[in-house]
Amino acid sequence: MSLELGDVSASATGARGSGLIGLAVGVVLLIAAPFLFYPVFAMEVLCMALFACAFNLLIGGGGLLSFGHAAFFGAGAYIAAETAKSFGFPFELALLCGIASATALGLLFGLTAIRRQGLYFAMITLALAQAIYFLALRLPFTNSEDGIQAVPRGKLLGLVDLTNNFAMYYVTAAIFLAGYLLVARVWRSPFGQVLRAIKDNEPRMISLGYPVDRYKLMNFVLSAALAGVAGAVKAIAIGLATLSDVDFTTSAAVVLMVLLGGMGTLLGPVVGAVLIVAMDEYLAGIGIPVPVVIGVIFIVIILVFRRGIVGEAVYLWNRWRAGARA
Amino acid sequence: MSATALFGQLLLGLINGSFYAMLSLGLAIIFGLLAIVNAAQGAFYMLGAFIAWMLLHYLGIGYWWAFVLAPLAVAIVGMIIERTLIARVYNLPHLYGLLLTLGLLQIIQGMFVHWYGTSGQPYNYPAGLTGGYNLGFMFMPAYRAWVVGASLTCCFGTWYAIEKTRLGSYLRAATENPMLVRAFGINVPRMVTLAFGTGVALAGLAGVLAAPIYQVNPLMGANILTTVFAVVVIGGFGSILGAIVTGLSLGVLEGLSKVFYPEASNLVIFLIMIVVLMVKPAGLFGQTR
Amino acid sequence: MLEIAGLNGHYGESHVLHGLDLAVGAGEVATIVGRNGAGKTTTLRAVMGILGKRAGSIRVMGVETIAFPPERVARLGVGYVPEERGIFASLNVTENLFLPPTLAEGGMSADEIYQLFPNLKERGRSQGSKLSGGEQQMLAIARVLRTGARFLILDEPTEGLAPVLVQQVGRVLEAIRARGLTVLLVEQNFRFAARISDHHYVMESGKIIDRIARAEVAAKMGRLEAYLGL
Amino acid sequence: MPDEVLLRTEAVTKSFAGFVAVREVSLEVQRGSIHALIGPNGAGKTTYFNLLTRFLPVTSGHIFFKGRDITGMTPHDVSRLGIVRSFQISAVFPHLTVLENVRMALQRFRADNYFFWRSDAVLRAFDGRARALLADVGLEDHAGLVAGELPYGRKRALELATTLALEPELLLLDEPTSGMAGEDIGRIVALIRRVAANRTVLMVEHNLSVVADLSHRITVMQHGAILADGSYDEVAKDPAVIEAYMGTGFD
Repeated sequence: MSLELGDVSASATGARGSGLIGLAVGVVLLIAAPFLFYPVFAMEVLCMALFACAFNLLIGGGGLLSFGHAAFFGAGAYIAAETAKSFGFPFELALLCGIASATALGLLFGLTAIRRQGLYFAMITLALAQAIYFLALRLPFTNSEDGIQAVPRGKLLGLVDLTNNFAMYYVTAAIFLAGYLLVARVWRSPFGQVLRAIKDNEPRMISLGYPVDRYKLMNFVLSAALAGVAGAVKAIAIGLATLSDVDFTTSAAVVLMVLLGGMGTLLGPVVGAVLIVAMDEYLAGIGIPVPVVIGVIFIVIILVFRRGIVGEAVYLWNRWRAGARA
Repeated sequence: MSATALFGQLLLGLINGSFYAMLSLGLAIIFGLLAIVNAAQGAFYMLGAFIAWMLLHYLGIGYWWAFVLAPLAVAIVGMIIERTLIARVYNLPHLYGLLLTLGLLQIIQGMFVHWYGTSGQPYNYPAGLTGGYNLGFMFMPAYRAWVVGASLTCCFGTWYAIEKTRLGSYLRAATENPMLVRAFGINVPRMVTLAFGTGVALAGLAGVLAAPIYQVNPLMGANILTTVFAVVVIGGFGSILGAIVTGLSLGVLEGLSKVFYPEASNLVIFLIMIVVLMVKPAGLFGQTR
Repeated sequence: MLEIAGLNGHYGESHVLHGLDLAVGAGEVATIVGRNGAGKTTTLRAVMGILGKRAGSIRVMGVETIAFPPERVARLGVGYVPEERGIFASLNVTENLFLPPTLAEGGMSADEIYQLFPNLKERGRSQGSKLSGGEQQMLAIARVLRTGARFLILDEPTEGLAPVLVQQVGRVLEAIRARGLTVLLVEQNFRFAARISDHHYVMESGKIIDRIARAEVAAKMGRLEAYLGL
Repeated sequence: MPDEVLLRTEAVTKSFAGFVAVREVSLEVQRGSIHALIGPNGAGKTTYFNLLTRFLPVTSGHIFFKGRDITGMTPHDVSRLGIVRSFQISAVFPHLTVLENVRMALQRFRADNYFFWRSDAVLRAFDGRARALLADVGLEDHAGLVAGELPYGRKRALELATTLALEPELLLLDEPTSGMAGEDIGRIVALIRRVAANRTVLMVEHNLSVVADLSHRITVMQHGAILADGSYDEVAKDPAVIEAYMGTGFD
């Protein structure tokens, strides 16, 4: 039985015309952001937002809750940082190495966990991610508590100097946008249709002759790869890969971002990531314990606000429109 | 390698294993009745240790009183949380229960980190258990002997209570078919609250036992939780005895690996989990469904 | 003992009970008969309070129970033998037998139970999952006789039983009736029900469509066969 | 019609922890027939269905489809061979539209279902066929509705349309009229008769008038085993069957 967490249909079948206008507004915002905020902060937000989109792809598309997504984010970060710093790989190649390792790890996790569902799936992914955490603590190249610092940004295609914060920002923004549009496309692909149907009624999909485990595995690997992209870009843009990238706290944070923004909505994870990263920054400044606030938000969302911000907005909008029509 | 080191690690493995057993036993009881995986189980373990420390530090109440009072306090906190928060998600998909308890974990842990930082608070061995015995092949610290004895007694006592007593038969019946048990006139919702209290009290008790060995650290719960989840996946939620046996033997295996290949000791349980999932996806004692 | 008026009930998505009316007097044995899917089991579940969506009026011993949780219905003195018997597989026979708490004075003592069901004593330590269908049924009935319930609800006690065992269930029901308990029975086995029931309620599509008293059964056999037979 | 056996089971048995749910059931279903499986509650009919579609593994015995042993196949392979079942409870995709529900079955024949980068616009190729199937079951006016909002009877019709989209050679219907009343039943009976015209149907059904109306052959099960087998008239006269339905008295 698949779990009905969130509901992707609201956005996936939403009007495509208004989507285009929204996209245009989004692109303008992306272009303007580094002039409004500190570019490094904006990059961090975008990387977390992309990570949240990756997680959302998994839960919104297949209904599988992973508690160990930081493993993929962290794998992307560590491998990209290591190849860029120690091997001197150029930006593109380091990025690819990071993504490839996250994808391979996703395949390993997926093959292990996909046969169990629901609560077990969550526990297994959490336990596997903890194993990766221990590896990051122990492997020689990860430098234990210090992590990999001062990762060089290099040049994009040997031309654009990424040490310039604005250049790095716009590369990050372009990658984020591509990832975001990829999720949108996946949900509106034949593959996405199959995933939605599996989430809706898995036994029926089996009886229709679909090998559902293969679809779920593919979606899981896809999500892991995208999380790897986010981690790899983050490591190079911020210049740092540390234990906190593979930590359980990061896995929990991404769950919260998606929950807060609205599971299964396209824009939700982005909204959630912006709010959580900003809150993190703000609260740390005034000495309020962040985990406590995060925990409280978790509980409030689950008890009274399960659609999340964007999910709620879509719901209200649809109801208002239905009311206007009647 | 010396035999002393081997037996020392085996003993520590047995102690850790009995903590795993107590925590996963609590998880199994809670899961049976509530169909919820309690991610806050680690936080209740930490809470048990901290209440013991606070009793001593602020009120001067010693170990032996704490041994009784701390689990009780943990149970009360747990039951209040079950009634006020967890009871609201019974009609939602089970994952919401996991997410809710994850939020609880963050709150409880976050508060203690905020107040006490991440370095541990020392908690002395209780008077009377400070020395040790020379067994010839190894030195047996008295407190560790007590911990092994107390936690094994507690595990098997719980097993006995569930499998052999009338109250235990209520619990097993309600795990199988709660509606029918209610139709016999038994107040199952109240049982659910008590079961949650018992389940977290087991974690709290393990926390008290652990306090003098590992110090009292706000992060101790999160660290043990992932291992306990792996133990639960390996054993499966099928049987009470299975949870105890799996917990103990994995603790011992982990201890052994510390002797033979210390670099991998943190990983060994996770590797076993992967192998078990490949061979027997439902877990060693789980029912295939 | 039981008065149901205008009862509506849903099972999952489908609306199963459509304004059902039914009354059982104290000391009576009443049977609901009808084809598969008519809503018989759902009616019993509604009375016990284990059917989620229900509306209308159910009065048990004069108390309105439509909004009661199952444990409060049971404590009025109602004993329930569910379909498929509901023997707990992880409990042994003795544990199953002594699981339901005593509801009132006047239940059978353990000795009386073992006299009526000698098998249960022999098999006391066997797990519930290891019992045969007949043994499970005996245990399910014995279990509620112990509690002192004055009103028993039995869902297809003869389902899947060999003829010898059907006879045994029949004798047990006669003993129950002799003790003056009220019984509401659901049965597919009409000839069985005809032997012990004071009234037959014929159910179809979630409603009671006919009520036939014991004295009328012979005369109305043709009608009954049309309701129930092939 | 040639007497060809489409489905044959040989002494199929299923036991759960000591309880035998299906006992040595040997059955033949002729190509082109409507074959009904009836019997009291707990007779093992639904379990038997689950064995045929491999939702449950058999304990012993063999299942042959078109002469081929399918006992060890996976559920989705069995489905691909042409044995498709409907469910007792309504098995629709509640959050998909009615049209998308049917398309889900048609889409199965595409090779590019894993191509996550393609637009779902390619699926519009199936819309025509899907609408035709919906028209067959009287749902053509509801194509754009979300399936979860359909009333119960129409959900069953949608489920049937989805099942038919797979062009099954053997259609397994599990209580197609359960939970329905009055005119809904009449509608579904007419529908089954229409779609069964060039197919083989094996159905579990409780409503005996539906069975009498539709079936060419009837198998009666009780206690997990076959009690009788034959035409409606033969079966209805069988004393063992009458006893199974009316029961035995006691003295």
